[in-house]
Amino acid sequence: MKQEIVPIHSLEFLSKEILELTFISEYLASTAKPGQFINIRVGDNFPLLRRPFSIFNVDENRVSIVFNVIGTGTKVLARKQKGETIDVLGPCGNDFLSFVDDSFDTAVFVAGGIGVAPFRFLTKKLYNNKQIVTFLGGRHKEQIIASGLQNIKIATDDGSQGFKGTVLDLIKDDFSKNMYKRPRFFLCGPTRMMKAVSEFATGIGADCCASMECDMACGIGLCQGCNIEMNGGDKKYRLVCKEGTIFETKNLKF
Amino acid sequence: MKQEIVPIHSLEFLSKEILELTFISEYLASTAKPGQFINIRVGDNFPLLRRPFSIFNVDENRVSIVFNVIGTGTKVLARKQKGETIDVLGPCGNDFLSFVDDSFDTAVFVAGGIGVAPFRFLTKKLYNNKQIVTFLGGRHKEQIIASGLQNIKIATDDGSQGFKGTVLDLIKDDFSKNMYKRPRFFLCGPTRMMKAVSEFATGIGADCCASMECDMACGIGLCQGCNIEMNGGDKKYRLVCKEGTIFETKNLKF
Amino acid sequence: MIESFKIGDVEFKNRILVASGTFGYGDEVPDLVDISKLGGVVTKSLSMKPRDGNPNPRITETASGMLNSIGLANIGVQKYISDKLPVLKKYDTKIVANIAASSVDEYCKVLELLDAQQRVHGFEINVSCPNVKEGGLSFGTDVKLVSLITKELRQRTRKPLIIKLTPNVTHISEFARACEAEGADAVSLINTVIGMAVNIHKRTPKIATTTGGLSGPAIKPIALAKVYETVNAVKIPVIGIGGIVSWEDAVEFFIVGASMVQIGTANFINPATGITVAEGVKKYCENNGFDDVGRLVRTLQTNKTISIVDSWL
Amino acid sequence: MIESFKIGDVEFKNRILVASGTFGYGDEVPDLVDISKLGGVVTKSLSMKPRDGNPNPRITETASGMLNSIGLANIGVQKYISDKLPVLKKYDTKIVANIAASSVDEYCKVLELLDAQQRVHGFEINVSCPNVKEGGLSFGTDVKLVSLITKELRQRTRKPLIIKLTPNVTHISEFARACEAEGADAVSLINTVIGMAVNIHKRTPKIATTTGGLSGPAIKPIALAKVYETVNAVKIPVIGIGGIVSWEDAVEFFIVGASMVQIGTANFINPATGITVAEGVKKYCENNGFDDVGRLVRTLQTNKTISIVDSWL
Ligand SMILES: Cc1cc2nc3c(=O)[nH]c(=O)nc-3n(C[C@H](O)[C@H](O)[C@H](O)COP(=O)(O)OP(=O)(O)OC[C@H]3O[C@@H](n4cnc5c(N)ncnc54)[C@H](O)[C@@H]3O)c2cc1C
Ligand SMILES: Cc1cc2nc3c(=O)[nH]c(=O)nc-3n(C[C@H](O)[C@H](O)[C@H](O)COP(=O)(O)OP(=O)(O)OC[C@H]3O[C@@H](n4cnc5c(N)ncnc54)[C@H](O)[C@@H]3O)c2cc1C
Ligand SMILES: Cc1cc2nc3c(=O)[nH]c(=O)nc-3n(C[C@H](O)[C@H](O)[C@H](O)COP(=O)(O)O)c2cc1C
Ligand SMILES: Cc1cc2nc3c(=O)[nH]c(=O)nc-3n(C[C@H](O)[C@H](O)[C@H](O)COP(=O)(O)O)c2cc1C
Ligand code: FES
Ligand code: FES
Repeated sequence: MKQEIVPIHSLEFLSKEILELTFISEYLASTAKPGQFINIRVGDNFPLLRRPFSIFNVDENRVSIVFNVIGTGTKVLARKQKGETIDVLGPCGNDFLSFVDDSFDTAVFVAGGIGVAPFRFLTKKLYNNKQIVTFLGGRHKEQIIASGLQNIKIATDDGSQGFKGTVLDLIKDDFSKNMYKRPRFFLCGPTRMMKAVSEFATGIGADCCASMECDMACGIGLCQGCNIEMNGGDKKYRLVCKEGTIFETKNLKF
Repeated sequence: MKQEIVPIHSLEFLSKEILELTFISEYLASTAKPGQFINIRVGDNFPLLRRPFSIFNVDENRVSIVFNVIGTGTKVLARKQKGETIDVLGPCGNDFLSFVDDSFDTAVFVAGGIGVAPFRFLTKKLYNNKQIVTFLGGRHKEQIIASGLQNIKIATDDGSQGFKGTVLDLIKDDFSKNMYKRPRFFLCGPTRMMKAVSEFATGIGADCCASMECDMACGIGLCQGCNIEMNGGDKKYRLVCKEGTIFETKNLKF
Repeated sequence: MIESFKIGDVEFKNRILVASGTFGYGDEVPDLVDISKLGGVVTKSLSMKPRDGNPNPRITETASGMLNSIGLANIGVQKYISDKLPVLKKYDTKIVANIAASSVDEYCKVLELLDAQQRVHGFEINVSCPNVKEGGLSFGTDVKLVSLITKELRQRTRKPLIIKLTPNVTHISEFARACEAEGADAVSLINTVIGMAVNIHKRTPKIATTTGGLSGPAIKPIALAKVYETVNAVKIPVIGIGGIVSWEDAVEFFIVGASMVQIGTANFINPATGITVAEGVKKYCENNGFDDVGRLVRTLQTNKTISIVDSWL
Repeated sequence: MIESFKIGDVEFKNRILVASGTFGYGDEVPDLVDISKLGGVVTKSLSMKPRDGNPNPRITETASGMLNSIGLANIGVQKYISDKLPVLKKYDTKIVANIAASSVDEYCKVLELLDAQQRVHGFEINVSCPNVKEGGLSFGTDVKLVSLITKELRQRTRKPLIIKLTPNVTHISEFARACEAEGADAVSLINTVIGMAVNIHKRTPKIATTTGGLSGPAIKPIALAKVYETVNAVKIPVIGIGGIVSWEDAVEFFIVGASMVQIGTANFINPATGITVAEGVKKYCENNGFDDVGRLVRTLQTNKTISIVDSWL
């Protein structure tokens, strides 16, 4: 883990709502693993705290994140220019590949909205012998970022792209039609969506892990601010930033 | 006085240190007078308070200020881009022309550093029948902005442009060589410089007014934060933002 | 949509006031703000005699806040009555006269003079003033003195009497209870928080009086917590003040339990903040099915499973 | 350039510590920070038994600050001794164990266990904990209890004993005096300021415990004023805490009179803040002709012409 001031390589709209910010970091490009996040100081003074972002892509010495502008931090980020620098700290958290063992054949990726972020990188790095099926959900089509993914199935609330309905509806529909060999679910997105999909996965006897979101002050285990309640086990809480962000959903008290 | 969100027309370096920010405002262009200032909200959240800037130039519907990057507010300003907007409130304060009466023949402008700001606009608007002589002081040549001024005499601390020494030394030297008819002094710059020049002016029996600087919270008379001590008179203090910024220096308890 | 609110017999057209010391006497910014759209204007603190106030520098900016020590510079109550009140006649808003004094007697005298003025609709008492008798200790940190002041003033006016509390005490609710017991119509809080800043080049305080009062967004969390403590202790209305710059901030105060709010420091940045706050609060209520802003007051849902004993920071 | 400072018999290599609860137990970030460059590490508050801490959400950002209510989640003193202390052996810095408890007895027991450990160089006592006997009222707001705790603990250790004071009281200097009288070696201040924030969409508090502790740049002016009040009241060293993110901030505290400083919230943004602060302070002293950081302490020049009675805000 390192704190670095890195130059911005580009800032581009992937859709009307979603931006990709690419910066140059040999270090992160060579160490980051799918599912990990970096913690960005978006401004000098404002906002005060760093903002965590999943690693979206790694290409040579370039690393990128995707985000939509929702609040103070992303507003500042969206105004960055090529050539400016940003202060990044990472890679943080555990990663999908070290987290799961080999006991599955189909990787079922389920992303809600900007929760798509880790799956492109994960698709690239996943063991070659695995099948992938990717379910993307969003409110409308401007929230769907499909590049670099495999075997994509899309659901939007308003039907502007793909299936009209929730991503869970789409998954149910799809699983009623298709057979996937030894599926394992990988979730990232709003907690409520992950809870629902996790119940479905458990229902069909599939393993299910999720990258959990949570307000973070430090992202590196110093503040104890990012606790998540466990479902039994030795500890009542675990730290999302350090002991996660990826957990088996069965261990979580959603 | 109005509060407006105005588009930025340009942001340019006038020297290595000094920037000119030009924005478009019909209202300010038609109402602002030399010596007045505008109060700029440089960022949405940070810094909290507006920053006051003298009006540097007015050209058709364009108004500009000059500044050097010294702290939090000017750092944010320096990163603005053409096409962005800023929130300006003004015009504030009194102005040189309404302040002085006609009882002088030579206007002696004395500027220290960025204190040059009001003199370009004042030069443009000063009664035609007046002589102007302009003394500019700065630490070095990158602090000297001479455009639009008349009969310019320059002093720099390091001698990188003009006379080597303080602007007061230059004035003394110059006044020992030249005769100015009924001079009246107009000062803008660091308080210490203004105090010294004001003493010189009083010494030669000339009227002397100065645009005073002071930390301001509101710039419009609401906070009472910008008091300046008077030298006798009915009130102990006056408000720089509203009852100034221009005062006869003889009325001030420097 | 009902926006109005009554304290005693006085009906304020909405629940948004501008705070003392941050809006002059109400006549400073007629071209920037239509003050008839405000629930009311609280005046700069008025004392018996005019006060010059403190030396410069009186203000300095801090992280998301500012320090001030104006020293209650004001024109004095007599000049206020003769010069300012007549000008305010043309505005359709309520005038709350804020009073500062250095003795209980002075509070009473200033209030009596103002109580005779029809154009003064109510009073806010600034108890964060140094008590000359006690060598300058603030009235506002002594619950007995706050009681006494409330009692004395209550006997002298039937107009709304609001006591403005200082946050610089251990338990602000004690003070609110004392005010309620002595018949205050409402309490307002918070006044500024004692703070300080240093110029490291000169090694001097950044304001002449060394310490001053902190205000602005930095103190909003403190103000909300003090309002929360107070609304759980008294039945009289609580007026929330501290760091409000947007309608969202005001909504936070209403949810916690403030019946009205005041806008202070934000007026220095946008003098019309009070108006945009009033509009925003109204729209929020509309969007959330409240037909009276009053219904929003004290709608906070807390996590009941957490006991005080457990709530270690 | 002398950077070191002694409390009791313990010499800290410089005057910069990292604050309790903001740096874990010291072993969390070895690859990001060379903690041997810090004057010392104050541990997360340790209690007798392990504590799970409060439910989520525990933190939220505010204007230039943050609120937290971690609930003193910690591994308990025994596990600290068995698992953490051995790891810390390899670092050349001082370890100050911060202790939290819900009874005077628990404070004593935790201290006794730690006092026996050579690797623990001193103690900081967090008195901002709820006193179970008194229904959860904080020890830190009752000067008799703070006296009692100091007295009891003083009898049990010869190592530096630092009492960490809460700012949520009317006169913090009273508490500092009580600590001094009972033999504390130093006081540290401030702990967090009580604050609150509201989610206006859900109409719930933004942290689970409703109120929490405010920290960060927003509170720096408050902390400086409390330090100023305290250094004028006691002779023992005062350790300044609150909103320090840069060396300039630390210099402000030294000028006001703090003998050491602690970095809290800033560690979350830049875990190496303590090191850059130490370097910056050193350079400032060099540039300003101080050959010992100690010479900078309490160099504040105030405006002597302003009396307290005159200093109305
Ligand atoms: C491990 C981790 C990985 C993350 N990865 C990404 C990522 O790859 N891309 C990305 O864009 N974000 C990601 N986030 C979220 C991100 O860190 C920021 O929280 C988010 O971008 C908003 O920051 P902000 O400063 O713009 O908004 P803030 O000003 O901090 O928040 C704005 C307000 O909106 C609310 N809010 C926050 N999110 C939402 C929402 N979705 N809908 C409605 N209201 C909301 C908050 O309660 C807050 O009050 C991640 C978070 C974590 C913990
Ligand atoms: C009426 C009026 C007119 C003004 N006109 C102009 C103008 O035309 N152009 C212009 O650039 N500025 C002008 N100023 C000053 C301007 O408002 C800002 O204060 C200044 O630009 C610095 O703002 P900042 O936010 O960048 O610095 P801040 O972050 O507010 O201040 C930086 C720090 O530097 C210190 N500081 C401030 N000035 C100096 C200095 N000169 N040298 C060393 N330290 C300093 C301050 O004490 C402060 O602590 C004017 C001020 C007033 C009151
Ligand atoms: C410059 C300034 C002057 C003030 N003057 C007074 C005053 O005269 N009387 C008073 O009761 N409060 C005074 N206050 C306190 C405000 O009314 C208000 O209580 C405080 O600033 C907190 O609110 P805010 O954060 O919205 O500013 C003053 C505040 C400021 C910033
Ligand atoms: C997340 C967090 C956890 C904290 N935990 C403790 C603690 O366990 N014990 C303690 O004495 N202080 C604790 N504090 C208080 C800090 O040590 C410090 O006193 C306070 O945050 C003010 O300093 P700052 O503004 O630099 O953060 C904590 C602060 C934060 C922000
Ligand atoms: S965010 Fe600080 S411990 Fe996880
Ligand atoms: S700056 Fe507020 S009154 Fe002058």
